[in-house]
Amino acid sequence: MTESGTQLKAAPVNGTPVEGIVKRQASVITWVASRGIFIFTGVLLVFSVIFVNGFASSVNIIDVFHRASAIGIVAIGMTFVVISANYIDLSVVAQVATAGVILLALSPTYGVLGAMAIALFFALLYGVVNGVSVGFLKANAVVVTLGTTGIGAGILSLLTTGTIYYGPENGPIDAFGDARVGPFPLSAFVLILVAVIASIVLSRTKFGFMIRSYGSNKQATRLAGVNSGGVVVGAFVLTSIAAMIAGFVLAAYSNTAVATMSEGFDFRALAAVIIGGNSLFGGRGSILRTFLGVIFISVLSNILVLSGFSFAWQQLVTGAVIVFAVALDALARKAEKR
Amino acid sequence: MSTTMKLQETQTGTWNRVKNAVARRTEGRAVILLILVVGVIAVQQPIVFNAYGVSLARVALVGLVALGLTLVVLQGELDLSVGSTLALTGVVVASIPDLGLGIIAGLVTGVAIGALNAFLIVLIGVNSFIATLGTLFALRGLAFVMSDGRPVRITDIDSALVFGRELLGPITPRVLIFILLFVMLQFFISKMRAGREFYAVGGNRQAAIDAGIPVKLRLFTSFMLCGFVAALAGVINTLELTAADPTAGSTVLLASFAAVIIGGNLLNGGRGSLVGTLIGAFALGLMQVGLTFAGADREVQDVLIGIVLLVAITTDPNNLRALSRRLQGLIRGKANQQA
Amino acid sequence: MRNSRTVLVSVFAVAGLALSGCASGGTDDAGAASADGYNVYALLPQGNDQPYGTNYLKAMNAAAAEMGVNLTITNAEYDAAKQANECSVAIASKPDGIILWPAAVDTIRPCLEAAKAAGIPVNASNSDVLPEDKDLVGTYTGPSNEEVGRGAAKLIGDVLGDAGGSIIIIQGLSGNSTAIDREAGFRDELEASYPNVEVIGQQPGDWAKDVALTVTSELFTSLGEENIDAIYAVDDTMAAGAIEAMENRGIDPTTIPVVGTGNTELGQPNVLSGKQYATLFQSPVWDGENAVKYIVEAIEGNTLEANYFMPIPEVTKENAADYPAEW
Amino acid sequence: MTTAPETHTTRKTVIEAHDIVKRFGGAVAVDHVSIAVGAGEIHAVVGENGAGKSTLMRILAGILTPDNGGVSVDGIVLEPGAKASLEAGIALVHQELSLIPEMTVAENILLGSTPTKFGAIDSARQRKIAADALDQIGVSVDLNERVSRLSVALRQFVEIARAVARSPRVLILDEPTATLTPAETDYLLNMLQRLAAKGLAIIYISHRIPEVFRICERATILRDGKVVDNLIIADTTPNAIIDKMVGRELKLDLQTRRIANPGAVVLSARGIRAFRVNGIDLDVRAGEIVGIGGLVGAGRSELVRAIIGVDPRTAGTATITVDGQTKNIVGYRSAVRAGIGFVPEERRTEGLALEMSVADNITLPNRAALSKAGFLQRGKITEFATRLAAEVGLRPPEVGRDAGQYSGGNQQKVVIAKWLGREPKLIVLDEPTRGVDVGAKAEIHRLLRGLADGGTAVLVISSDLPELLELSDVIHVVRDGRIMGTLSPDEANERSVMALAAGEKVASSS
Repeated sequence: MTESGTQLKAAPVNGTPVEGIVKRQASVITWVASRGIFIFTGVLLVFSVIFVNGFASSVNIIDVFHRASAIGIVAIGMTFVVISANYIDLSVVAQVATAGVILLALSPTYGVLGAMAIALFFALLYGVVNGVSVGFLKANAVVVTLGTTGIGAGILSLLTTGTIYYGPENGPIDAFGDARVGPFPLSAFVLILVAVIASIVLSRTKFGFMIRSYGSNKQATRLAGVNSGGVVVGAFVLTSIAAMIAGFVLAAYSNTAVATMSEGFDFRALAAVIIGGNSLFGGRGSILRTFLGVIFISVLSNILVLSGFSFAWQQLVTGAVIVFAVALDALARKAEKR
Repeated sequence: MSTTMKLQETQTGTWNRVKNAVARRTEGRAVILLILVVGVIAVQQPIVFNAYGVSLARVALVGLVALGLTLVVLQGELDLSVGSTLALTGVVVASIPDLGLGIIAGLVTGVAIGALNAFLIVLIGVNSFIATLGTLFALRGLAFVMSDGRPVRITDIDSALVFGRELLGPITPRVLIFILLFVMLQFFISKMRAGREFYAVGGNRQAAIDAGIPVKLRLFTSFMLCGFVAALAGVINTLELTAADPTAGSTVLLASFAAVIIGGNLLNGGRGSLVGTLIGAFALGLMQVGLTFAGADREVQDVLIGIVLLVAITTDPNNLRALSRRLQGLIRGKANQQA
Repeated sequence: MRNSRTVLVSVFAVAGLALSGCASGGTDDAGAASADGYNVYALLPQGNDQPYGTNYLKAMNAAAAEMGVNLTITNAEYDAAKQANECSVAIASKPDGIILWPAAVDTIRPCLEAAKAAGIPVNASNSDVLPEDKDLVGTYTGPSNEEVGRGAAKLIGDVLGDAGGSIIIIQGLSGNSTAIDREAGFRDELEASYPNVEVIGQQPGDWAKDVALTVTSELFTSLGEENIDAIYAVDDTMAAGAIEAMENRGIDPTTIPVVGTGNTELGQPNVLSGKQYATLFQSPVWDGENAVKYIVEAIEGNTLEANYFMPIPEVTKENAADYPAEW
Repeated sequence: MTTAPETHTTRKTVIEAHDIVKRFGGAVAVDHVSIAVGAGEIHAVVGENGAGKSTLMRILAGILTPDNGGVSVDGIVLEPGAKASLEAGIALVHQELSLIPEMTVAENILLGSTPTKFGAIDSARQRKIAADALDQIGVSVDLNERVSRLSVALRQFVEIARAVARSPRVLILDEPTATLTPAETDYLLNMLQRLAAKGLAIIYISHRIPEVFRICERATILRDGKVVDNLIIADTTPNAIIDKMVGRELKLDLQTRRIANPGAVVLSARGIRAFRVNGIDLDVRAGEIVGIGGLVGAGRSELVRAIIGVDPRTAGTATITVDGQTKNIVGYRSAVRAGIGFVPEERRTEGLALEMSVADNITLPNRAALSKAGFLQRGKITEFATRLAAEVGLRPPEVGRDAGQYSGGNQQKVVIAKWLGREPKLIVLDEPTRGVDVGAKAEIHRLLRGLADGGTAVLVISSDLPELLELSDVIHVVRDGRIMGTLSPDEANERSVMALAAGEKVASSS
């Protein structure tokens, strides 16, 4: 949380250059860093297709998408919180499970739509509680969402007592989970649909624009007459809704739901956002980057499994990739300053 | 006339001095929580106090890591990798046949990890939150790789068992180490120049640089100390359990983080204290022990800690003051509109 | 669906609870013991957060009520350090006996020694202690996880016959002791009795159906569908995942025998329909009941055998009807 | 007046700067300046904002390295770098506070040079040195108090103690009284005289002529980076100094003054009280440019921010009247909605999102107009932004570029363009041309006049006197959070404004 920057006074703007533009020389590293995720994803895909046998098969592509869809939807949602310069929403772990459990536990009584409506209610509750605490009470997002995780996950676990809920064979939910469109699972299309919508919201709508500018400079945004607190609430609500959808997808995929179904989703989703090259200082970033970040880690774990590496190695490699990605980004920012 | 000026802010009289002393502290909320917890326990589970040895042990586990974390937080940084560090060092200790050698290797590992984090953050310039997120994954993975995903038992169990025994009264070596470490760190942070300057680095980094304080060195120091302390916790755990579990420490990060927050340490750095962290750790630790005695579901503990955290962070005096001012402004405005 | 009603009711309680959450602070002295009857601590690594634990607890509480035992139950979430602390809490409150379900068997020695020093009888439940620690516990009740593994190996070895074949293992959560023990037993038995059965791949399914589903499918991809003759899933939930993975790939699950463990509500239908070749019936009810039964025996100082193993019947399509799923 | 027996002629010179030149980019900040100060002398350095005072002091303190010339103490030329200067006994009291909020007074006074014994802090010595320093400046404050709990004034004194604690030969103070009340100022001045009496050479930078006359022996007057004159206070008058600072005798460049025809009152503020604002009434009419003059720290920014609701008020009301309808300004957003535009002082931290494009920055306040059903209209935005960019004369007019890539002048144009898009009824500008090159400055002035002619009400804060005079149809001069005087164009000149701002009664009526 290096907010220390905010404590420094802005340097006095002595002797501003006379010419209109302050030239900024681009170095190789900045070039690579700015396009990093695109290059790396491309390279990884090519590599996998050539060297990992069975990777290109249609069945495997389905598996890759199964790996990508739920976590990807969460990551896309989390992008809004990250771009609003609030680091992370840890509570997605509790949110995904809540949505999944509600869907499978309550659809018999209330019908699928009824259950979804109830899930939506709780998604909004999460979003608003997190958003208000961070946006209006000016509390640190990490701590707030850490707290709501404890509360939410705890209560969920208390209520479900570890029951694994499962839908009827070939019920609507199961059907959705198994459904294919051409060679792809339906969840892949949900992921892409969410990505497209999120991308439109972030880059094309007034609201997305406010999130970006808030993340880029809170004070200037406020002084432009923006309800900055409201913007933060909005960012968290969007994240919560995405987490809810992810919960549905995950539950439908296996036609089961349990309180522990989304363990580790918080940091894994953030990892995708970061590997995508979105700035954790807010402002800069895009949904496409997050999407590619998700594809990257999904393909990575997929080929590690295909090549018989153990879970341990998968974690080790993921961590190494994150460190590499962020180090590159940081070096690039340095080079840019010079 | 100079003395009669309102420059004189320091009131005389013991009461005022006490008031000032209190007002200076940052541990308020931690103390309140501690009092609450102790109160409830006294009513519900007095046994906890007979078993204070147990409580101490519990506090020592989380508290140890929390102390290290505090040093980093004081400078406005964060270390998410403490849990993984704890696990990895445990595995290192257990996989080396010679216990003494293992312990040393473990501690060195911890310091090295701290140095790695600091390198990424200070020299490369990565945000500490992300950098340590990366090491969080990588180190945990490494622990699994080294242990092949299963607990590693210490070869020399009997000397390890000695470690768990009580020295005098409830004082086990762990508690002793915890107390010693606290005293040493407290001395470092409050009495040594380098330690005090942590506050400068966190409170106003530019001013610290201008005053010629070696900021980068201070940052390195804090991360390496944090890594060392986490490693120490890993060693102690392994010795007490006579085996290292690669999944160890999974619950430690968030718990110790909570202790730091409750302890009144400002995440932006510059404000807080080890004493606060200690009190915070005690409050949370006692709460958990009490609930365990009460046989409460572990979920209830999670919920309570969550609520405590949420309340603690949303009731930061500064935030509230700002908010109330905003509201007053609005109300007045409305009033005028009616007028 | 079982429980959906309770959950629905309680789900609406969530909001309320979240608000008035603090209230639950003072008032959760659930296990506070009354004077009469034995006071017993049950130190478990899971509880109402997992299906087996849920039913284990139900049976355990029922038995305790019947025998007038006051239980205090803890849940260490498979965190060895946490359990170690709960153990010292238990010893500090000087109960008549302790039921210990180790979070990680390698790590419980200190707890056992402390209990012995305090003169509190300890029984191991569900997961047995290491041989060298055996003398520190009164007895062990429950399934031998190695045994469970061996049973699964027998089932697979026999169904594959003399021809043998190549198989894959869908493991439990990495580092989880139950998972480790079952797999160990399974591999031992194969080595011992079925040399021509070869394990050609394994991946953790994290006890979760969706993870199992994905990794199974990926194992099929990397190893080749034709090369896999059987699957050992360390529990039925993951077995269900493996089966669905096959269905998704258009493989008839009846052609590749899948063996799971537990005879759970998720597993039994698959066994009945023949999609899952077999499972091993591990009864949380038996487990919970006998944990209480034998700690009482131990407290009363009756001589006990070293182990009281839970019968682990093999459940296949034929006899599945006789074993109603318990969890 | 110091009652020292010596005079500047007999004093032994302690610090001497010789032929100093410092350039920033193209602009020359300090132009062949030489200055010498003797032991026990309090030497004033006066000049308008931007005359080069602060730069010169940063050079003396070794923080900046001059492009030409050098600094010597006792005739020995100093190595470049702050360390050398510090060792030579030069201590600078910064304008902006550089204390650590959560450290104690004692610790702050010795920050960076904390005394240690066997590695541990020698708190006894620390407290002693700190106590001595505070003693020397005659301020008594609890050494264990956290600085964050001290008043602004006390922090200023701790800063001074920090400088004194290094037992300097030369003490440089840059606008030390900017944030002090008259009583505190009075106290500070006495203190400086005591220090000087002990043989310290003190360089005292201030706008406030009365202070200079009260304690200083000599004054070096800077204008546009050059030394205009070096006067002995005893032999001169306030007006003479002000004229020298201003340089132009009562000049009114009529060619730039426009004929204002003020309309109805747009903004009306009554009894505004807030931090550093002690009850101010203010009206701004349509088509009128109201200027607010005063010294740094007089409470000008605080005043306007309180009026339009950026910062909270403790008392008072403000209303905005747009075509007959009067609305209360409750919070800042209501002010913006009512048609107020605000160009803040801190351009880089409050005015612009530097890593967003010019178009984005312009869109921010105009998002509603530029979006349909919540969707931004790309084409419309580019067209809109380009139009405004042309209007304010952004060069080059590439609205796709990051705002951060533009120079200060262009950035400021963008900030103004943001608001022009809303066709504001009232536009408030805080230091509109600070750090802006001459060309852009002129253009911004032209813009504002154009706005006023178009019937917009304009409220300008500026420390740049010529600018204030050139733009304003009426000038309110603020000091200590109060309006000390209101000047109409024909009575306003640099001297009368400076006189009011500096609290020099004599000149106020002329």
